[in-house]
Amino acid sequence: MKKIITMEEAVSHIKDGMTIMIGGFLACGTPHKIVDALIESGVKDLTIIANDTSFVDRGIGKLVVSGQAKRVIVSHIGTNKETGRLMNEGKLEVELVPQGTLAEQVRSGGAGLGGVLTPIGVGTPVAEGKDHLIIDGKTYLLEKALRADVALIYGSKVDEKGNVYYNEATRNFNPLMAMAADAVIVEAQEIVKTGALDPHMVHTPGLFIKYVVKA
Amino acid sequence: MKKIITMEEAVSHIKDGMTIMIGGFLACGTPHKIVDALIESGVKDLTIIANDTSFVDRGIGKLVVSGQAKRVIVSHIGTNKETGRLMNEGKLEVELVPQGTLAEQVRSGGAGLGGVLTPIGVGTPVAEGKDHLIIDGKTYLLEKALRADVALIYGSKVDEKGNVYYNEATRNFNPLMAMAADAVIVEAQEIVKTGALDPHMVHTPGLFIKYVVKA
Amino acid sequence: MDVKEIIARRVAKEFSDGDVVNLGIGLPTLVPNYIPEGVEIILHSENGFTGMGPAPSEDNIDMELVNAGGIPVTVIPGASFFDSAMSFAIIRGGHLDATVLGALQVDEEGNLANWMIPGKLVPGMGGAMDLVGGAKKVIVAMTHTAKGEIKILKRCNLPLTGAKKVSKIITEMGVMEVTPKGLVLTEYNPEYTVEQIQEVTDAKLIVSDDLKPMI
Amino acid sequence: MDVKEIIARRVAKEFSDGDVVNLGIGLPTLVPNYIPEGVEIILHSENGFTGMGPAPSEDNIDMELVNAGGIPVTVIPGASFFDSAMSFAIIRGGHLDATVLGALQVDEEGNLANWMIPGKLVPGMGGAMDLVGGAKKVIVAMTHTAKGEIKILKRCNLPLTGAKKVSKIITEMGVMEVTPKGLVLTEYNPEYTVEQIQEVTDAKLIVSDDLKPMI
Repeated sequence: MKKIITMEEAVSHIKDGMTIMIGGFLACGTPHKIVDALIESGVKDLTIIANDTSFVDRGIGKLVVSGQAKRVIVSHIGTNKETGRLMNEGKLEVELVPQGTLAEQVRSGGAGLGGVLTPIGVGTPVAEGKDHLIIDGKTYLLEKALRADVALIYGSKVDEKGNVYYNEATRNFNPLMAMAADAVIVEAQEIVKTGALDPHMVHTPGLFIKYVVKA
Repeated sequence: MKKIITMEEAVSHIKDGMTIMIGGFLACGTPHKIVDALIESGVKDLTIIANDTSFVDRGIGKLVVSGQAKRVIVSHIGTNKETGRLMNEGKLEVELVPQGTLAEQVRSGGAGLGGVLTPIGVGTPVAEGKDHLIIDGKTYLLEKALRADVALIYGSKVDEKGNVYYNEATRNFNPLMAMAADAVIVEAQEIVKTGALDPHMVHTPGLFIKYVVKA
Repeated sequence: MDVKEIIARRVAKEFSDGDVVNLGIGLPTLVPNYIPEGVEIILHSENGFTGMGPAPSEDNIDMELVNAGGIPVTVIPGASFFDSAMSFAIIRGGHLDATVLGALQVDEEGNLANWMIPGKLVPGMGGAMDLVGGAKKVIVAMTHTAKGEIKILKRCNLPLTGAKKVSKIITEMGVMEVTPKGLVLTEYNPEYTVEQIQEVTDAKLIVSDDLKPMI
Repeated sequence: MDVKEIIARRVAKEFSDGDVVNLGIGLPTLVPNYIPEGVEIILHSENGFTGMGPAPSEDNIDMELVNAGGIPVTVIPGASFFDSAMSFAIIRGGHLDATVLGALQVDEEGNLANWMIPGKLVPGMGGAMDLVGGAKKVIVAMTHTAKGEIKILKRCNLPLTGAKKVSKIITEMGVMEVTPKGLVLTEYNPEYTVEQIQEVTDAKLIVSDDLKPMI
């Protein structure tokens, strides 16, 4: 099972209208090279699930600026003024989700769960229109699981089997998104031989990864 | 904040009638020394949440044999014939839960979630008496979050701040239980200096751990 | 060839290169011995790792590296260790290509019973409900009858492990696919006639137009 | 002392040795500079680590080790890295002793608004709803007014970040505790009279019998 592919092939898997997840937190731990290639490719009408829309000139933010996203599901857009502008002009749908809820929704999508029961957001605009469940006297929102057609993640060290190790704060949403898409592509800062990673330091088992592309 | 305590003090935190979680999978990754000390202490009427009841002469199984458990919530009792016998005699309540559901219930208890929405168990005796939710046309059981008064876990290397590293297959339920109890006591195979563990290899952050006791 | 070998050999042909597979305890653990050359499967052990390898030599036994039956094993290069939540996220999230399990009973609807005999034997479901509910392909591998008692039924009468989840049944007598029409016999062991197989099968066997010998 | 220093100094007295604390962006990040000797707090950064240390020297900047505001930081011995699901399990599971956040508005019921001004500014909630909902102690640290505009109200009129969750409000003018009776002024800055503080506060301040100077 050869998983290592070219950037050209990687990008060919993302098609107009797809829902994609992209790892990273304010551009830290984002697969920057794949994002750049997506901009080059011109793929459009994307729904992007990510922590945030980064900055106008970095990472996911570039896909907002280029107009390739029709919808974003994120926890934060404050660092990218273009996201707010396009939203106000009706050119971009923005769904804002509390960060921990977003993390659990993605994890649920990957773990075969129907959704998340969380008290976070009760009594705020986040709760509007959502099912409320009372369990043992406490109120919870039902936040549905999220999945994507493709997840684009970043790994610091990736072996030939797709096992991923994340350095420092680059981990964030990457291991969660790696579980929650029909196809997962990891941009590897470094590709190492199978066996080079200590099995205790594998943060994402290779079985989740379909393709590996060198950064 | 000194976390390292004696076995005597560790055991003093477990009182009659408490609900306790104990890590391990068929005795692999169980805090054996704490279990032995509990048997010595004679604490009784325990509700034990664990993966299984192990063997008659090892780990959690010993607490069943000694009659100190009044109830167990586990996924498997087949390797300990005393569990079945005491259950049939009405001396032990046994609640059997699918292993993945149990893992998620414990995780939910630790993560502030109200419960788990899982399709596992639908159409089987596990589903009896439980709420069924239909989400986007698919049926899920609502399995409530689990918490304990005390969690007893096993760690291979533990630093003075309580950061835990688990060797090989000893990890299992330990990191989940470390999140889901009012007090968490880790039995450390080895206690190391703060800073001796690579922060990427910490499987349970020290903030979850209240006490560390040397195995 | 003994009966177990016949079954294990045939099961081993079910996999494609790169498949991620969980093998139940007992007979299914023999399968890796017969995987054809050029096919590499990744073994998942639900107590917390991928990349399970063969049993260790006697002087290399490590009781912290055991399979879900508590038997010492090894790991191969490219392995990864994880906790029970991740292990069951793999199982329940649809990331296992196949699972191979034994059964007490299986029926023509694809229902499976293998976790309890009321009033007699209650080992618990362990991870079986998760495996049956989550794996893409559920293969039942077992002797066709149990000491003469019929196990392949029209409807299971023991409590179910999973409803309508079995894909294929492989015994020493033949291979049966679960289809919307019922059980289709696609391969048979030439030591038996189709009539002889039907005789020890309660479910009506639909003989495939393309019936082949299984050996 | 400038206003920010007054506030940060006073917030720094809120913690006990060993407390796990998450500091919001902006003013709260100044707090660690004023932690009293003998008290060690563990800083949690919601993008995925504990043990956050001070900013690095200019030649040690590592863009894979940034805080939740994207600013380069360091980690101290005893740190641990994790993914966003674990990070928010820490926050939402009640494992944070305190969080310190800024506010657009806060009110006498302990309601907090800090994530949007409809039709004007919609940065998103990021992790703020999780922090407010999950931390054991929610401390609002902010200037008493914003360019003359009153921020401490009877009732917030902006969309809420969390309902009835604030424990304490610390400004350059004083310290207010949220109680079932309303806001109790427990400390004041001797540069102001109680009347002057009330004048720029919409909520009615209940003056503690034990009112003390805050500096």
